[in-house]
Amino acid sequence: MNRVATLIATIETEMDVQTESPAVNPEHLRMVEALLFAAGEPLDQKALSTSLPEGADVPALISSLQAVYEKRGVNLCCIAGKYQFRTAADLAFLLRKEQPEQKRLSKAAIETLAIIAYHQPVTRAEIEDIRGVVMSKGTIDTLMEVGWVKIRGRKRTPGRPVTYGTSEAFLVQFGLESVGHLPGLDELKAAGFLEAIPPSGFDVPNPSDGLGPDEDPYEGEEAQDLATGSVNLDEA
Amino acid sequence: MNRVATLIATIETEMDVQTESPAVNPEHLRMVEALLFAAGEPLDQKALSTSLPEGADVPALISSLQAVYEKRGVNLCCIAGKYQFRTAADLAFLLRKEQPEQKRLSKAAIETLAIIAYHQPVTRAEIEDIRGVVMSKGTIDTLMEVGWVKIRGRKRTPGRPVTYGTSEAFLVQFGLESVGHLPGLDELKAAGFLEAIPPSGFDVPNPSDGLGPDEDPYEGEEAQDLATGSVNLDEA
Amino acid sequence: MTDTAENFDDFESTAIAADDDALVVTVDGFEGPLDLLLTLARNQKVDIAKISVLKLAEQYLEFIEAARKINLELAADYLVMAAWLAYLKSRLVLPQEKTPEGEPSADEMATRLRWRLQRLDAMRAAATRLMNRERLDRDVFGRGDPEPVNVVKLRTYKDTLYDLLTAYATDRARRLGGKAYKPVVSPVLQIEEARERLERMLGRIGDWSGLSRLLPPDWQGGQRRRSALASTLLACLELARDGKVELNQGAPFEEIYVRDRSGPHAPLAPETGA
Repeated sequence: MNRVATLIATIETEMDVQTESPAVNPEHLRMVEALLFAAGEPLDQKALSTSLPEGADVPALISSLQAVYEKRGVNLCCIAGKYQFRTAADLAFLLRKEQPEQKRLSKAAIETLAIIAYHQPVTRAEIEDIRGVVMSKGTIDTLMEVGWVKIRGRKRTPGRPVTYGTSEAFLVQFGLESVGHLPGLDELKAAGFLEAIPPSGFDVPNPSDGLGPDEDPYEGEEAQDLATGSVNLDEA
Repeated sequence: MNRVATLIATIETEMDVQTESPAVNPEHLRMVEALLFAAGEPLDQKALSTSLPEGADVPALISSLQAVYEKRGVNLCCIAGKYQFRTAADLAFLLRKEQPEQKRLSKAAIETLAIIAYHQPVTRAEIEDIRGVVMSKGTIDTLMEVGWVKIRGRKRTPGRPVTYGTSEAFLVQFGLESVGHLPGLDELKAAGFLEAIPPSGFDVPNPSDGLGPDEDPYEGEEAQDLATGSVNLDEA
Repeated sequence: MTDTAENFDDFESTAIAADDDALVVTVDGFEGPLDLLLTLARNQKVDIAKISVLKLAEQYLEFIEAARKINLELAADYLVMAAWLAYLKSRLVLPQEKTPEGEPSADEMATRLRWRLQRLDAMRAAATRLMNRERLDRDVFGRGDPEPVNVVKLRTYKDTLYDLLTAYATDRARRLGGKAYKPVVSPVLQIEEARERLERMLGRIGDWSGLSRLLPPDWQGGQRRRSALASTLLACLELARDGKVELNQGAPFEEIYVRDRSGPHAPLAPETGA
């Protein structure tokens, strides 16, 4: 009687949840479930509470629903601060599909993407410093075209270079709650690999500190990209 | 402790299912759940069993899953022998969003409406005679759909054509107490809608929503049209 | 260095392959000098943090030398790195050398190089981990058949009583008052037609025939007659100019008489006041 055992385990889990979070309205729970199931895209708490009756405890409903679905074939995931039902990761073998060809990235692009993700906000020069090579113009273009990388702002250093960061689509694609949840982030931080480049003077030669031969200054017509890219100058 | 009560109820349901159908493999249950969730269209038992491991008891899995989702915000529905998760019918209102939209009547429609208002009860032929153009079928349909025009009765003339008049919704929209409050010739002149000397043949009748002298109330086979057209027989 | 290939498992091409003595050199597969250094470092099979920078520098310089021998074109940054490593090497092998003021020691420079290699290595590992995550629409899936929100349009109309009255009074008045001008197309007997007809009649027109009797029989009455009369008169005037007919009128608005001059008979004075 596997089933009963599972059920009892479920109850125990539920009871735990019960003691942690306040009792939730079961009708509200159904509604959140329906809303999240129906929507193709991740929904944030605000979107949920707009559709729910006044006074519904959205955070409690979500954590309750997450607990209900925790062991199921479908899980309620937190993606980019929003919530979405997704098939359980361990069932990937059952559902796996080949990625469409256009999203196959070059080695350089993958490496650049990782550096942007972990080091953001990061300038082109900093990416080149880490990779030890001048970047071809196409690399970041490809990442921006796929929609995973965006221009965040400009660094308050001479030349005011633009800074890159990852987009929400990146978080959605890789199933991340936020960039703070990148795998191995803490280890990299502890090892000091994410810190700003130490003062130069005794540094290994950089591929290019200034403007690369294939690099144009950022200006004018791209101003709109900046505006849409949730710029955070403070971090620069 | 609503939650616990719900849970106990769930267990009881589950136990019932348990006794009815053979024990199902909980891993298989997760797989069916994930497959049905991710599928872009309803899946039949054959499609499911192709994806599932050898020997999975698909009918039992489905009925077990249906029982699990029976009271939930999402149900496992069977449509034409295929299975699909759908939002629970009673939560359909969550997926409805009302969007206000402001429109204006077409020139032909408002002119027709005005003629119906002033000349009611009026037949289609009479409207065409006053406007001097043949009316397109859609014009009166639109006005009836909006709910401002209704069929009042039939004229006691050969062919017994239907007569049109205005509804209560019309009065509400245009802020009129009754159709008798529509401004007369002198008032139209005073308000500047008409020149001091209107063209010959310009008559402004005294509209009334009472039954005309040569008009019969609308009845009989058209009762169904009446029902849809928000027509008010009491007034006819 | 026979197992170099496995160090490139993430790379598309094997950039360096070597047996114990000879290096086979190509820079095609390397993403810059740091990448080359990292590959060489991995070949030392020790923790990068503890790697011998001196040995690494020697391997790098050897590689560059070999590349030059086969006239391989090397990007400038490979050469800059080579120069820097040669300098570092020279300082590393002269341990007694005093570090000039404000300049890092050779050990510090070596440490810094190790750190950069470690960092690149770590970022590559992170990239691999990132790409191996369960990715949406490849490994994990959202709802395959989402149920879209039904947008119900709540239609309201902006039309006001003003619009209604305008439609009734103004538009209707305009329709009644200002009937559109429709030109009346009158029947017209062309002058050429009238002249041709008269020319055919020449020789058969009697002495001093009334013009009204010469009109085409099917152009009698109303508009048609007026047009036929005018055209025939004009045709007669043309014929008179050509000397083919003579015209006579007793008084204004009286009948006009036409006399054929093409015939043999001598002209006679017309009776006036017919």
